[in-house]
Amino acid sequence: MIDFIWLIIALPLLSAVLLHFLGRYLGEPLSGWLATVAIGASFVFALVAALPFFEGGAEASTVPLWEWMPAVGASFEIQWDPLSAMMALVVTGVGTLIHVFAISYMHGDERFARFFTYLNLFVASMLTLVLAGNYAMLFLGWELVGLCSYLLIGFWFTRPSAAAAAKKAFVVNRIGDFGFMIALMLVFTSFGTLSFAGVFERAPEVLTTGTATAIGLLMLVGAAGKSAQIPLYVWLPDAMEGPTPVSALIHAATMVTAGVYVIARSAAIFELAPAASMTVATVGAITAIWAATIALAQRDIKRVLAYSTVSQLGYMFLAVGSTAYVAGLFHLMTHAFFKALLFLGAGAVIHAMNGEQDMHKMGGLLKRMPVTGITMGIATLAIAGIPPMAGFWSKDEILGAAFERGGWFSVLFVVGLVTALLTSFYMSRQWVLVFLGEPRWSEGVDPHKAPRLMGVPLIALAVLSVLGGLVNTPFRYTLEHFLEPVFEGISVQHPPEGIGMFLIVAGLSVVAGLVGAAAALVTYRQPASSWRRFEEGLQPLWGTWEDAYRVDDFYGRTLVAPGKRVAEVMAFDVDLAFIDGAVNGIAGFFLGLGQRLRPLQTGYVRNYAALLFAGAVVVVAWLLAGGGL
Amino acid sequence: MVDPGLYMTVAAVLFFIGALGMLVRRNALVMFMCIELMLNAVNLTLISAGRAMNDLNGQVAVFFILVVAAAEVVVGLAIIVAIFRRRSTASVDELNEMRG
Amino acid sequence: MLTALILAPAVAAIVVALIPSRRAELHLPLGIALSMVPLGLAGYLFWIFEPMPGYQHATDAVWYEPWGIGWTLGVDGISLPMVVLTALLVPIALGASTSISKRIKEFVVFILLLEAGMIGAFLALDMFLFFVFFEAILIPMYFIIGIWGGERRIYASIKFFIYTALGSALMLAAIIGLAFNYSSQFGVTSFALADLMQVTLDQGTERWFFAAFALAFAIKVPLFPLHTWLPDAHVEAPTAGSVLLAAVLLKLGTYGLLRFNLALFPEASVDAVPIMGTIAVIGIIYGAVVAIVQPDLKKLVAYSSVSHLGFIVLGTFALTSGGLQGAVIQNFNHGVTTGALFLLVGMLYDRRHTKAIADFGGLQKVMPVFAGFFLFMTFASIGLPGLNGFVGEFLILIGSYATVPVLAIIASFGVVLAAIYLLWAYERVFTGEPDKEENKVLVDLSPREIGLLTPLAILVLVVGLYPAVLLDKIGPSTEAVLDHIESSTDFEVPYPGRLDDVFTAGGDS
Amino acid sequence: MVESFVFVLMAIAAIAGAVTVVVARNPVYSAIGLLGTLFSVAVLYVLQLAHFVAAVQIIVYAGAVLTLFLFVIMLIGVDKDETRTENLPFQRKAVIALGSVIILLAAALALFTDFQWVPGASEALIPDSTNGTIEAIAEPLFTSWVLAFEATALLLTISAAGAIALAHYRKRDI
Amino acid sequence: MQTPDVNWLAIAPDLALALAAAIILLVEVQWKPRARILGLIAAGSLVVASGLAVVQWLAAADAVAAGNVSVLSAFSGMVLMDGYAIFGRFALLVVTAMGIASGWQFFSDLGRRCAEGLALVLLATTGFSIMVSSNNLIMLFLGLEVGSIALYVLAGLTREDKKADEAAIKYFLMGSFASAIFVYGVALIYAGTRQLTILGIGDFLGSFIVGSPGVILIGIGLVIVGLGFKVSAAPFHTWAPDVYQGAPAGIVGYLAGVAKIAGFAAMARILLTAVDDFDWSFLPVISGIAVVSMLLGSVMALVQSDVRRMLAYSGVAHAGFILTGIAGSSSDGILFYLAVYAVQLVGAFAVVAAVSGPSGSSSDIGLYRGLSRRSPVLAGSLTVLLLGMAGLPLTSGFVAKFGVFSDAWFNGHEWLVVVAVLASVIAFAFYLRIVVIMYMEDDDAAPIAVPGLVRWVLGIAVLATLIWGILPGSLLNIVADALPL
Repeated sequence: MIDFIWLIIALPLLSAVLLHFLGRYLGEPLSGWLATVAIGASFVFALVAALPFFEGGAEASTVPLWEWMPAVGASFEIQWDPLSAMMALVVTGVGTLIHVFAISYMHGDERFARFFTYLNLFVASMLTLVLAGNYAMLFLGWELVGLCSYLLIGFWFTRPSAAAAAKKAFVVNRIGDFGFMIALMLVFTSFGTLSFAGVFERAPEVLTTGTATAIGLLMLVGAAGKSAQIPLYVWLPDAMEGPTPVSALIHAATMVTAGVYVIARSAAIFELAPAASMTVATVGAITAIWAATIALAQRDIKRVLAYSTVSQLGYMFLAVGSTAYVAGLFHLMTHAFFKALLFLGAGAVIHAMNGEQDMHKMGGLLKRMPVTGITMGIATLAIAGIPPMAGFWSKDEILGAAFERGGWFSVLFVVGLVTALLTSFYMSRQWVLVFLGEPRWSEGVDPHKAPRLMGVPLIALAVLSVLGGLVNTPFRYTLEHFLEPVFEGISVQHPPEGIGMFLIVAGLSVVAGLVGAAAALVTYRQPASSWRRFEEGLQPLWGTWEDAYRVDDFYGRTLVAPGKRVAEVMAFDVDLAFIDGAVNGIAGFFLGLGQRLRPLQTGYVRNYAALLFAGAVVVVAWLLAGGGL
Repeated sequence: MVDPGLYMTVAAVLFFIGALGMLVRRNALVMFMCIELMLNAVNLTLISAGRAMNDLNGQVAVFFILVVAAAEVVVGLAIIVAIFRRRSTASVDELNEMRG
Repeated sequence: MLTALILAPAVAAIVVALIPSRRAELHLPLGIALSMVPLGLAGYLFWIFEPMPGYQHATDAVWYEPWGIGWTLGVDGISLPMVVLTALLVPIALGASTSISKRIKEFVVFILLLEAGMIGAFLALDMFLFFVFFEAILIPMYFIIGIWGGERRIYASIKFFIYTALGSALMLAAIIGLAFNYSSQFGVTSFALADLMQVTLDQGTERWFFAAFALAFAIKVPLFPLHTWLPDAHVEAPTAGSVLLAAVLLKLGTYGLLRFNLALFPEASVDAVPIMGTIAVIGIIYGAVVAIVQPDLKKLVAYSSVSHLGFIVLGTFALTSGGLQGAVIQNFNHGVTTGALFLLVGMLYDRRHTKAIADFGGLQKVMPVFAGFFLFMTFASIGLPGLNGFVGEFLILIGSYATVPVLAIIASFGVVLAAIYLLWAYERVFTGEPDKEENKVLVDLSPREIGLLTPLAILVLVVGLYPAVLLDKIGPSTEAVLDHIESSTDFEVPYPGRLDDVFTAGGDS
Repeated sequence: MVESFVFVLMAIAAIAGAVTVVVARNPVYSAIGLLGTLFSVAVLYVLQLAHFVAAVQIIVYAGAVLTLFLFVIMLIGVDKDETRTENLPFQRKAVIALGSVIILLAAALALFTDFQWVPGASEALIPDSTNGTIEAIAEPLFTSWVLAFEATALLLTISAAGAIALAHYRKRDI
Repeated sequence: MQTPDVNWLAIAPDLALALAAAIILLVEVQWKPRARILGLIAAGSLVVASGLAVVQWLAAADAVAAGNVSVLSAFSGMVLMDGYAIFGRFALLVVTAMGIASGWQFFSDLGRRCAEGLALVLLATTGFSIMVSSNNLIMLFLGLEVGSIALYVLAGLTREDKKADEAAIKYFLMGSFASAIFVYGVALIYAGTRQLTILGIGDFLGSFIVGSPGVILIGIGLVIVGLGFKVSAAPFHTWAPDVYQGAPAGIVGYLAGVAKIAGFAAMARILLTAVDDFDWSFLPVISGIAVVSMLLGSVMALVQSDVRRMLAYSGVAHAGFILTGIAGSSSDGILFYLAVYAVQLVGAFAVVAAVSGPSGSSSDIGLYRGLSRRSPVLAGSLTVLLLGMAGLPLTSGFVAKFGVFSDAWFNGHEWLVVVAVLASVIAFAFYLRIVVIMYMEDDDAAPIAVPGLVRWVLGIAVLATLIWGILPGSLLNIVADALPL
C-alpha cells in the first residue's frame, strides 16, 4: 500500500495530463467527471492508506521516489504520517465535492475541459505540498499551487481585472517565497539536508535559538504570502476574480492553508524559537481582526468571504503560533468545510443572479433557493462559532489554547474573542442581506434554484460543517490523538484542562458569536434604508473598512509606483543613457579621435617631411637618452 | 691635420641644413637639391670616417651613393617635369588633393 | 568522436554551400537534415558518457609543435550538456527560419559554421584552440545579425563584434602570458589546459590574468555593466540568431568562467568570490529591474538573460557543490527556456512584424496554443519548481548561501522580480480582449512550429523533474573542480551539514 | 696647416652654399648654391685623399646632375620667385622647434657627453690605406664590391626606363 | 690581385628577373609585340626565379645541414643566401606574380608603355630582392633605391588621373628624404664600427665594447627612421595613404606589399643581427613606434571613406604589429607575418582594382555598397582577406599576430602586447565597416565582371589565408628554417 502512496498525487496529475491533451475530445461534462473521479479515487486511496493511523500505532513512513538535486539535499520523497494523511484527506475530500459543484457551475464555458485540467493539476500540486517528504518537494508543491492559482484566477483571461489579479497573486506569493527560500538556504546550510526526517531529528542539537528564530520568521514570511497574512494578504480578495469553485477550493479550503500546514510541519523548528512562534501568533491575531473589520463593510458577496478567509487564517496562525498545532489544524479542517460551503453557496447565488455579486442587490433569496440558503445558514452558524457546529469546536480550542498560554497570549485571546464577535456579525449580515429581507434585484434578474448537481456538494458540506467538529471535542480528542505521533517530543499547547475552564472560554466565545449574530440580524432585518443609515452612521470608519483600509492604494503609492519609477530610471536613464552611452561614447571617442587627427594628414608634402623629421629627432633623442648619453 | 670629427661635423651641418630645406621650400626642384645636399653630407661622413679608421670602403661606398643620387635625379626630374607639364607648377604646396 | 562532432557541421556547411544558389528551396531542408548528424552524434556521446571526473573521449593531436598548440579535445560533465544543447538547438533554430527569404543559402551555411565553432569551443582543452573557436564564432554570428537582422542590425552587429572581441583580446594576452610562464617554468611551450593548470603564478600576475579572462567572459555572459551589447544584438538578430545567441553563445562566458578561471587561477578565483558574486548579483537585480519596463519583448527577454546569467555566475563563484552543479545545469536550462522564448517571440514577429508589447493584447484568445507554450516557458524562466529553471536556481541559491549568504539572499529577490517582469509582459500581451484588428486575425501555431517547441518543452519538464539525467553526469566533474581548488588553495569548500559549519552558518542570520 | 686653412675655407663655402640653396628665392640661385657646396665638398674629399671620389663628384654632380637641374629649371621657368609667406599650418613653428631641438641636442651631446664621431678611430692614420686613387678604388670595386657595381646597372636601367615611361606619357596625353 | 668571389646561385633569381626586364625592353623596341607576350615573358621569369629560389633553398638547407654555412655568404660577403633571404625573396616573387596578375588590366591598358611598366616591376622586385639578401648596408641601400625608384615611377604611371602625379611626387620626395636619412644612418654606423656588412657589425659589436656609442645610436635611429618610412610605420607613414590612394589601382597592392616585405626584412636583419647588442636601447623605441603605429593606424583607418586610404592606414597599424615582432626579436614571426600580410594585401587590392574598374581612380567606400550581390566572388574574397588582416582566428592573420605577440611577450614586452591586442580590436571596426557595406547594405548597381587572372589571384590569396590559418604549420615549419645567418 505504502509503496503506491504516490498514486494519491499521480491520479489527479494523470487526469490533468489526459484532460490537457484529450479534454477537447471528451467535451462537457465528461471531462469534468473524469477529473472528479480522479480526485475521488485519490481520496479513497488516501483514506485506505490512512486507516492504519486511525487504528493507532502505525509508524510514519517516508517513501523515496527519485533523486532531484542531491547536492542540496532535495529529492522526491513522500512523507506519509497522520498530518499529511489528514491534509490529503481534506484536500481530496473537499476537492471532490467542489469538482462536482464545478461540473454544474462551469456548464457552458468554452474552456470547460481546461478548467478541470487546472483544477486537477491544482489538487495534484496541493497533494505534493502536503505529502512532500522534504522542504524542496514541499516548495515544489508550494509553487505549483501558486501556479494553479495564477492559472485559475486568470481563467477568464479576457477580463483585464482577472489577469491582473492573477499576476498580483503570483507576485505577492513570490515575495513570500523569497522569505521561504532564504529559510530553506538556512536550513540546508545548517543541516546539510532538506528532508523533514533529517531536519527535525537533529534540530535541537544543530540549531541555535538565533538560527531557529531566523528560519521561523522567514518561514512566516513565506506562509504569510501563501496564507494571506498581514502584510501580504492583499492578493486574496482580488483572487475572487476567478470562478467561484476556484475560490472555494484554492482560496478558502486548501491552498491558503498551506502556510498553516508548513508551520505545523516545522513545529520542531518553532519549538526552538519561541519568539518566532509568538510572532506567528501575533501576526495571526492582528490579521484576524484586521480582516474581520474589513469584511464588516464589504458589499461584494465574495469579498466578504475572502476577508473572512483571511481572518480565519489569522485564527489558524494564532493557533499554530501558540503552539496549539492541533487546534490550528483542526480549525483548518473545519474551516475547509464551512468556507468551501460558503463559497459554493455564494457561487450558486451568483450563478442564480446572473453574475451579480453586490449584496445590496440581493435579498429575499431564501424562498427562491432554499437549499442554498439553508446550507449557507449552517455554514454561517459554523463560522460564527455557534455550538454544536464545527466552527465552534475548533475556534474554541484556539481561544482556549491562547487563553491557557497566558501572558501576551492573553491579549491575543481578547483579540480573538473580539474577532469572533465581528465574524459572527458580518457573516450574519451577509446571510441576512442575501437571503432575507425584500428583494433588491436588478431588473431582469430572475433567481432560480441551484441545479441539483450543485446541491449535492452543498448538502454534503453542510453535513460536514455540522458534524466535522466532533472529531476533536473536549469530550473526545480524536484528532489530537490521531496527530500525536507527528508532534512527538514537541511541547504542544493544549486547551485548558477541565470542564470548568472549557465552559468559561466556550461561554465567552459563544456569547460573542450570539451577540454578533443577533446584532446583525436586528440591524439588517430592517428595510434597506434603515441599515443604510446605520452604515452611514459609522462613517468614516465604515468607508475605511469598505475600502479595506486602502491598503492596495498604499502599496501602490509606496511600492509599486516608486518601483516602476526606479525601473524606468534604471532602464532609460542608467542603462540606455549612462551605461550604453558610455559604451557608445568610447566608440565615439575613437571615431572622434580619428576625425581630430585627420587634419594632421594635411596633404602637404612639407608637413609630412616635418613630421618625419620630427619623428627622426624623437627617435634619435630617445635612443641617445636610452643609451645614457 | 684636421680632426676627421670636424669634417663630420661639417657634414652634419650640411645634412641639417638640407633637411630643414626640405621643410621650408615648396619648389620641388629646390627640395630635391636639398636632398642632394643631404646625400653629400652622407658622402663626406663616409669618407671622413673611413679615413679616420684607415678604411677605404668608405670611399667605395661614396661611389655608389653618387650613382644612386644621379639615378634619383633622373627619375625625380622626370616626375617633376611631368607634373609641371600638366599643372604648370612645381610647387608642392599646390599638390594637396589627397589628405586626411 | 569529438573531432567528428566538430567537423560534421562544418562539412555540412560546405555541402550546403556547394548547392547552387538557384536551388534556393533545397538549402534549408538540407541544412536541417545535415544538422541532424551532429545532433545524433551528440546524443550518442551523451549516451555513452560515463559519469566520472576527468575528460572523456579525449583527442590530442599536435597542431603546431613548436608553439605547443594542439587539437586537444575532451568532454566532461561541464561541457557535455552544452554540446548536447548546441546540437539540439541548431536544427530547431534552422527550422524556425522559414521566414527568411533572402540569401537563405548563406544563412544556413553561417548557422552551421556557428555550430561547428560553438561545439569546438566547448570541447577545446587547449587554450589556443579554445580561443580560436571562441573568436571564430563571432564571424558567422556577426553576419547573421548583420545581414538578416532588423532595422539597426549594422549597429548591433558591429557592437556585438567589437565588444566581444575587446574582451577576448585581453584574454589572448593573458593566454600568451600563461604560456610564457609555463615555458619558463617547464622549459617547453604548451597551451594545453592541463599543462597550464600546473603553472605557479605570483599573486599579482595571477590576478591580472584572472581579470583578463574574467573580462572576456564577463562581456560574453554578459555581466553588468558590460551587458549593453546584448539587448541590441538580440533585438536586431533574426530568430535563429537570437536563439543561438542566448542559448549557446552567452554560455561560453559562463562556461569559460567555470572551466578556465576556476581551473587556471584557483587562488585568484577564491579571492574574487566577493567581487564576482557582487557583480553577478547586481546583474541579477539590475537586469530584472530593467526588464520590467522594456517596451520590446525581445529586449525584455534579453534583459532577463542578463538577470538569469547572473545566477550562473553567482553559482560558479559560490564554490560549492550546489553552486557549481547549479551553474552547469542552469547553463543548459537557460539555453532551453530562453531559446524557446526567443523562438516564440520570433514566431510572433513572423506573423505581426512587431515585437513591441504595446502592439499586442488578448492574444491568448486568438492563439491559445502559442499562449500556452509561452506561458509554460515563462514559468520555466521564472523558476517554477518542477520545471527546469528552478533546478538551476535552487541549486545555485542554496549552494551559494554557504559561501556568500548575503549575496544569495539578495539574489533570491531576483526570483521575485522575474515573476514581475515576465508575468506583467504576459498580461499585457496575452490577456484581455484582442482589441487591435491586426491581432484578431493572427493564426495559431502551425504543426511545424509546435514540432520545434515540443522537444524544448519536454526537456523543460524532464530536467525539471528528473534532473539526475544531467546532474549525474555533471556532478563528478564539478566535484573535480572543487577538489582542484581545495588542493591548490587554502580554501575549504563548505559542505553544509557538518557540525563545525553550523555555528558559523547560524551566526550569519 | 694648409689643410686646416683649406678646410675652414671650404667648410664655410660648403655651408654657405647649402644655406643659399635653402634661402634663395629663385631656384637658379639655389642651383648655384648647390654648385658651390658640391665643389667645396669635392675639395674636402681631396683634403682627405679621396681623389677618385672627388673627381667623380665634380664630373657627375657638377657636370651632369647640376646641368640637368638647370635644364629643368629653365624648362619649367624661372620667372616665379617663391614668396616667403608660409601658408602651411604649423610648418614654420615646426621648423623652428625642430631646428632648436636639434641644435640643443647637438649642444648637449657636445658639451655633456664624450661624444665621438669616430669612436673606433685609429691612433695613427695610415695615409696609404685611404689614398683613394683610381687604382686603389678600382680594386675593391671590382672584387669585393663587384656585385654592387653590377647592381648600379639596374639603377641606370630604371632611370632610363622610368624617364621614358614618364615622358612617353606626355606625348600621348597632351 | 684579388678575383671577384662569384657565386651565381646566390644571385640567380635576381639575375633572371633583371634579364627578363632587359629582354622585355629590348623586345619591345624591336618587335612591339602584344602586351600578352610581354606578360608571358615576365611570368616566365618569375617562374624561373621562383624555381631558382627553391634551388637556393635546398642548397642552403644542405649547407646548413652540412655545417658549412660559409658558402651562404657570396660575393665577398656582399649578399647572403641564407634561408631568411631566400624566404623573403620568394615572398617578393609571389607578391610580384600576384601583383602583375591582378593588375594585368592596368598593364595592358598602358599600351606601348606596358614594357616599361613590366620592366619596372621586375626591376623593383630585383632591387628589393637584393635588399633582403644583402649583407652589406650599401648594397642594401642600392637595392632599396633600385626598388624605390622603380616604385616612384610606377606610382605616377597613369594617364588618367591627376592624383597619380601627386602620389608620385609625394612618394618620390618623401622617399628620397627618407633614403637620405637612412643612408646617413648607415654612414654613422660605419663611423662607429668601421664595418659596412651586417654580419661584420654584429661581430664587431659582439666582440668590442664601444666606449662612446653615441654615433652608433644615432645611426641606428636614422636607420630605423629610414626603413620605418618604407614600411610606413607611424609617424613616418604620411606618404602611404596618399600614395595608395593616388597610384594606379592595379599597382598599389604590389607596391605596398613589396615595400613592406623588403623594408621589414631589412629592418629585422639590421636590428636583430647587426646591432642586436644595442637592443636594450632601441627596443623601447621600436615599441614606442609600434604603439604609435598601431593606435594611429587603427584610429585613422576608422574615419576613412576611401578604401585604399583605409587599407593604407591599416597598413600603418600592421607595421606596428610587425614591429611588435621585432620587439619580440623573432625573425621567423616577422617573416610569417610579412608573407601572410603581403598576400592578403595584394589580394585586397586586386579587389579594389576590380571594383574601381579599369579607368576609375575612385575607391570610395560607397562603391562597395551591395558588392555581395554585384560580385559575390569579390565580396567573399575581400571579406576573407579583411578578416585575415583583422586577425580573426582560422585565418593566417591570427596566426601571424599570435606569433609576433607571443614572441613579444616571451621577450618581456607584456605591455606592448596588451596595447597591441587592444589596437587590433579597434582595427576590427574598420574592417567590419567594409564588410558591412558589402553585405548588409543593398545597391542596384550593375554587376562587376571579374577577370580570370584576378580570380586566380583571389583564389590563391583566400586559400593561403585560410590554409595558413587552419594549418599554420604548413608555412610556419618553413619559416622556422628561414633563419638569418
